[in-house]
Amino acid sequence: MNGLLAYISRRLGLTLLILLAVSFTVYLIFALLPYDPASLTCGKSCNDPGIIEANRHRLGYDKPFFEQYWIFIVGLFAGRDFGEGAAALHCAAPSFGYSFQQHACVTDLIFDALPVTLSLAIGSLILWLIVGVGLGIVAARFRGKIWDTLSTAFVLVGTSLPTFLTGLMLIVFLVIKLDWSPFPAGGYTAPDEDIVGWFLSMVLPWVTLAFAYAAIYTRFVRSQIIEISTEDYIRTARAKGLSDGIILGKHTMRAALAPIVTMAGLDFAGLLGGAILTEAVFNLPGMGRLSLNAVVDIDLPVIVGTTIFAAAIVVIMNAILDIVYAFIDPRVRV
Amino acid sequence: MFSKEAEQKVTGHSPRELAWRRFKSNKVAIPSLVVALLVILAVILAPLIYSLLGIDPAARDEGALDNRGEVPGDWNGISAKHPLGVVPGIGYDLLARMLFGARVSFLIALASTAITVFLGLLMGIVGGYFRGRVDGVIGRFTDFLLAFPTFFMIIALSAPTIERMEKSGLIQGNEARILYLIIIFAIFGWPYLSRIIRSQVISIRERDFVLSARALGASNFRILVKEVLPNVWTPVIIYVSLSLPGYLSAEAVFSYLGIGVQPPMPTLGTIIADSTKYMMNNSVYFFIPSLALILLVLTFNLLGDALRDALDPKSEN
Amino acid sequence: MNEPLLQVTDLQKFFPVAGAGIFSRERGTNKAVNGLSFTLHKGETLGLVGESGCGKSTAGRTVLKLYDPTAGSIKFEGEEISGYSNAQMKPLRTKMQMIFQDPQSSLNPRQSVGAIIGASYEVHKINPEGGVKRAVQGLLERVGLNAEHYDRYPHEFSGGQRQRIGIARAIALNPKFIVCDEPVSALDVSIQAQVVNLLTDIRDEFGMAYLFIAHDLSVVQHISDRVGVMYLGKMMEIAPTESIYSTPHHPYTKALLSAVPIPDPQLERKREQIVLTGELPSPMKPPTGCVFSTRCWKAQAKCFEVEPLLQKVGQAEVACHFPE
Amino acid sequence: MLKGKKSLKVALATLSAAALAGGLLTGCAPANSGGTITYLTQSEAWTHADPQRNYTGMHIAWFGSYLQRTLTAYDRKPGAEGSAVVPDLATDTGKATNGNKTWQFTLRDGSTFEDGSAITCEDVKYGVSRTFATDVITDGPTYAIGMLDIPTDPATGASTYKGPYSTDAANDTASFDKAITCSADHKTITFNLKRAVGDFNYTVTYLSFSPVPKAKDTGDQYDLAPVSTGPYKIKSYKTNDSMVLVRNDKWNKSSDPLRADRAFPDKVVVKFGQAAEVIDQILLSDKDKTAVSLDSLLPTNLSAVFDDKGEVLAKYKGRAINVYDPYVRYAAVNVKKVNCLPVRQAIYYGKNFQSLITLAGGQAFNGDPADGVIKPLMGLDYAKTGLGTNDKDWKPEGNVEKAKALMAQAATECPELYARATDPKRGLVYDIADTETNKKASAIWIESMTAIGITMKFNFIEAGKYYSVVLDATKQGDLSAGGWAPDWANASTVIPELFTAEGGFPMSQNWDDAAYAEFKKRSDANLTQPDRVKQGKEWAALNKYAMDQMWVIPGTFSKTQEIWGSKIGGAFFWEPQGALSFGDLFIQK
Repeated sequence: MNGLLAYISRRLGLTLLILLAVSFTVYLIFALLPYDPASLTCGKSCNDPGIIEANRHRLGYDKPFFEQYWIFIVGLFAGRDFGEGAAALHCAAPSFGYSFQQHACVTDLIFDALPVTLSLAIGSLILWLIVGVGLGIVAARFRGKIWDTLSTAFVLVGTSLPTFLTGLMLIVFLVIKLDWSPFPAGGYTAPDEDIVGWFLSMVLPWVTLAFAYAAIYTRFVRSQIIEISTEDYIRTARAKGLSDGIILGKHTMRAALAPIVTMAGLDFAGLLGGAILTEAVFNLPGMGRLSLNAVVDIDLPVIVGTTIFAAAIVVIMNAILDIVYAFIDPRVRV
Repeated sequence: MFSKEAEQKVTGHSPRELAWRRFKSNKVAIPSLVVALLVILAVILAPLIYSLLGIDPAARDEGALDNRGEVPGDWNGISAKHPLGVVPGIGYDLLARMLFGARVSFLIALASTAITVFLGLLMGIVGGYFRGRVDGVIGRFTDFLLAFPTFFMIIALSAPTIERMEKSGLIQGNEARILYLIIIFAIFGWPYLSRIIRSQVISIRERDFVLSARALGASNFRILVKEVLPNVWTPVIIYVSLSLPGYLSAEAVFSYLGIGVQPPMPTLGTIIADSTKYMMNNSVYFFIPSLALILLVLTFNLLGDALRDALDPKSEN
Repeated sequence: MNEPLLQVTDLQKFFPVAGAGIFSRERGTNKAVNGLSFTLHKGETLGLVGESGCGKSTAGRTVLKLYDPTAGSIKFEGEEISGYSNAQMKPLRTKMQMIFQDPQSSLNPRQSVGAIIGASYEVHKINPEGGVKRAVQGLLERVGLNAEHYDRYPHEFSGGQRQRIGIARAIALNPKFIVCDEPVSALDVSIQAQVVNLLTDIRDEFGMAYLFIAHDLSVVQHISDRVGVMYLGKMMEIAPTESIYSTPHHPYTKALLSAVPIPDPQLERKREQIVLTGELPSPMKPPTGCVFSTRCWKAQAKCFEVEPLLQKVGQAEVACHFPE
Repeated sequence: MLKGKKSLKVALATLSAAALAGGLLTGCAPANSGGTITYLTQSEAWTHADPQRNYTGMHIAWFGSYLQRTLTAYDRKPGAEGSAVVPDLATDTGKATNGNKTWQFTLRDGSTFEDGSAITCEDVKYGVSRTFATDVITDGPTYAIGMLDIPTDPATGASTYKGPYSTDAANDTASFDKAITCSADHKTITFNLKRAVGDFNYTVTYLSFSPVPKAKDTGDQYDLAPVSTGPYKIKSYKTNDSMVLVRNDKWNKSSDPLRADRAFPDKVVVKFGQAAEVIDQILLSDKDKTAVSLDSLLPTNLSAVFDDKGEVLAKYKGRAINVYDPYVRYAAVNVKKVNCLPVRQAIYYGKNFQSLITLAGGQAFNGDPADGVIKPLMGLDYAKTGLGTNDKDWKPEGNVEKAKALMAQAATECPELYARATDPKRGLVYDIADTETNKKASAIWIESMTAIGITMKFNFIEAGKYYSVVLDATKQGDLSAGGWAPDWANASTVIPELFTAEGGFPMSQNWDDAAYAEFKKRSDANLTQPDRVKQGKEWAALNKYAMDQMWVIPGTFSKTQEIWGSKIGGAFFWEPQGALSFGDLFIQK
């Protein structure tokens, strides 16, 4: 158990280090851009030097780069005040900054957008896992048969179709042209407002996103199963006369589970940073739209905040997966 | 004494020949190879095709449009003069535009793949072979790169980076935009390949034939080139055949979002982005470029799968 | 006997056991070889026996300098090579070679047989009489293969044939010393004898010295002049072959011998079987005192505290406080 | 694409196809009440919701209909009648004294904010004061600054009053208090102007003259949650998502005759960030029968709705229109950079108008070739300039020979600019909003400019940011696409706005041009010209003057197309705002 604890603490230490490196790099990259962050804070045609300088001071852009970064990091843990005295704007921890363009703490913007992206990511994750793993198993079991061919066809169309085309065609041909589906042509309904409306508004985005991912998973699961079935212990099990079904369920799938879970975990984490195309096509106000619009408006605090947030989720998910495997498989710890 | 060795059948085929045999026996392999080669040939020989068919990607045939910029009839003006019809609104020949666009798209995809493979191989081999501190640094660096939300970073960095490139005075306009896409695709692409190569190299490194070469007094360089490298070509070839269509559709996606090459130069992506506006009232124009992209990606994906099956005997058991 | 070809003294090879990541520190050392000494004479075959994981393969690779020794001395033809760099080792490589356990893994699947064996000449820029191809074909014939196999690839051969290719590669430069690292343990029993015979023939023909590593005492019996028994990185007993089989002095040697099947069923039934209890201790944390003490049925207090050194007992050298 | 708002009380009806829905309007019974109207738009949010920051006609029409009341307003009627000014918060359309330099308005009884508190003169005055805080209240019209009798700093030309947020001790609040005065009963507001403005009651139709309760003002953030004075109030407003309006229960119907019997729907929803194709398809297929598009139809979808002549097809009768909007579109030339008349003329003659208009859907939809920046609908102020169809050298497909000759002339007259314009590595930069149609248009521009030896490069700017870039003199390219509509039916809101250094839309940056001094003198003089006919003639002459200098490359007198769902009733084109009459829309039973 000691070894495990040591491993976990080492893994967490490493995670923190990568997080620090990523956040620093993001901060640096956007500090190096040829934009004056302060002059971007006051509306679209702002050119009053007074307000620019005031905002520069409030956002701390007048401080040396390293100090700005340090203040940002401290703000993540302790919250942050922008400006002084009564005019100060306060963002509670974890503070990712303040957007003057949107008049809001970046953290609040992220927490507004996150439920939408979570809805999208969880739903499509379930969908693509069911379809992808299912088809993968079918394709592997019936190799060379018609089922394999059909699932291969599905996989290839799925991987060949850009998401924006899938989404657009679903909306235009299914929702609008056929006019028989109960799904809206876009937009998000909060589940606490109208759970049925939420479900209906999410179905097409789920399908769109899951289509692309399910294809990748079908392919992956199929090759995993085929590879594992050539391992000696599976052959032994077969030699012992165990039925194919039992071998698949008890041995093959168990061995294939770890890589599939890893892949799903990382894909899921990646999605929480925003599925830009799907969110754009279906008009979902999630993380992807938040960050994309921030880029369009050059809303630097939001760009920096969402990028670091998205990277953090990926890094943390990586660490979680590693630690979970360390529990399951002691060899990982060495 | 009687031994099994006496029974050993004499075949006499190199692994390459065996792979080619397996490849040929795959039903879709040859057709997809043929289509892929034809496409590549068409892209390379585009100027020849223009003159053969009498089409020109820069010429606009406004006679093919009505006075509101639309193509009369249901078939987007497909005729002997315009084999795939015309681009509505502006009157370009669609086939010529698509060939020209495919040239640019392929340039981006091929160059990105080449740089990705170069970096991925180099980093993967160096990390996997020398291990230790070098491997640690490369490994942490890939972790670090993979943590970034790639898609978003490509969008966020495009405008300022291209601006910088143009200000440097070395490269302008679409050349700068193409270079940006190539570089940024490669930067975020190599860590994936490098990981595959590294794990491959680590397992090869532990194989006795490497030890044997060392026992023979072979230098590290010789071992890398003669013993290690030939054994990582399989994942590399598979990666290339899959990343090429990946980058082709990535180009389309970023063009759809307005990042990338600007008119009058077309790419497959910009043509598709334009054609989505005609989804309803000129579906022929909408479907042709999209289908072309899907077919292209499909072909290379099939080819990649066939190569994988052929090169990796295990998957064929 | 004649002058020593290889003299190994107090050889140590430790592997750091590290975790992943930049925060990792070396959290332990695998003491694979921990104070090993032996001498090998020209033309002599020393069998090296022990359970798997006792460090015998590591020892073999370390004396060839495929691993850098942690400590100790390796003298080859009187030359101290333990501190040599790869470049310094290169000329010596023509004199020392290795045959591997797994003929599948020891041949590069992407190279033809000709390229695999011919590499020896290429690396050392040696141009044999009649050219490389002729020489390689000669070697193929010498190891019982066909000259026409020159252009074939490893996957086209059976395990035994592949091991013959490995042998051809090892003897290409006519070395004085070959480490045979369990060369037959991966082969079918029917083929094992053929390969051992081939190795014996070649040794006799070219006058090579072998360090013949095996986990099975029965294999080394026929080919070895002397046999050394290793346990947890240390030599337990080293003695001429007949002596070790007839009068083993170390309890561990006895235990190993008792596991060797005897062809006579009657004898087999009567013989006392020594079954070692307990797990093989981790080489990361070897027991104090005598390393075998934790599994020795004769162990006394002293064994747990003082490490026994190799001492002469009859014809043998034995590391035991209470040799038989 | 366009800044500036417009009103035309003249002659519009003759050219406009807008009278179509008029019949539905007059007898609108409360029976049409109820339901939800859904507006769809590509924008991620309103440009502004703060009344003092709204400037474009569509926004004024929308917010003015539902949320904000002004002292006076345009009558909500189809055709020319819609351009008449009627009282709104005020009891009449204002009393002018002191030779049109003093204007007085009296507030109606019973008008309240959404919290039920009465609207006072001080609230209107406070609202106007916010206009002066140009550091916070950006993007809005600044007529109050230009017209109110408040001193300006002779050095900078800026007003000495800096708005209500300024903490500067020198802030000239006293002058502002003198410029706008309130009566003791808080009912009557008096504006003291620095020069005579005969149509000041048109000026106050702007939302920038609407009341803001000082206690509720949150400065910059007021843009997110403005207080309503109209029949609806904001229930929720979220960028990238939606705005929801519900009925304002404190709204006093009797105090608001303009909106009294027209507040039909129970709920108004705006859905932001819809893909343009999706919006069009929803409306074309009538998927959402109670939806209205806030954006124009994509050119690619026009043929589904209109025939070749621009008439609505039977299928869409009554739910789509194709009309002249108040805008003139052009390419503003940055005269500072392109300081050579022959080059500007060469661009004008070389431009392939025919292909550009075809690309945009054809003349029936995109409009007619323009000969200046004043539309013929302006009547008094319009006269032919001799450009476009009246120019014998002008050809719709471009006159390459003429343009080449002009370029040859430029080679000797201004070799430096000529060298840059013809250098394939440098060339001229054209700023334009980043849309698919504009991208295609750029190819046509490049093609026609290449034919006359000019290298043209395009700077595609994200549509939402377009004007903030090109109005920044340091960022503007050599040419910039622009469009302008008169703020009311007087070219005093066109010529000086576009072509003088003080103007609100000075994209031509032409004040270093040799011809500028005389132009400026005549323009300034004409602003105070009391004779409207003489004034109109002079504006027309100045229009021609500017065109002779080619300070803009004329484009089109443009048209617009709107579409709405089949269950929407009451729709007509509200000419002065160039938008649908949002406040009159109802759900048909």
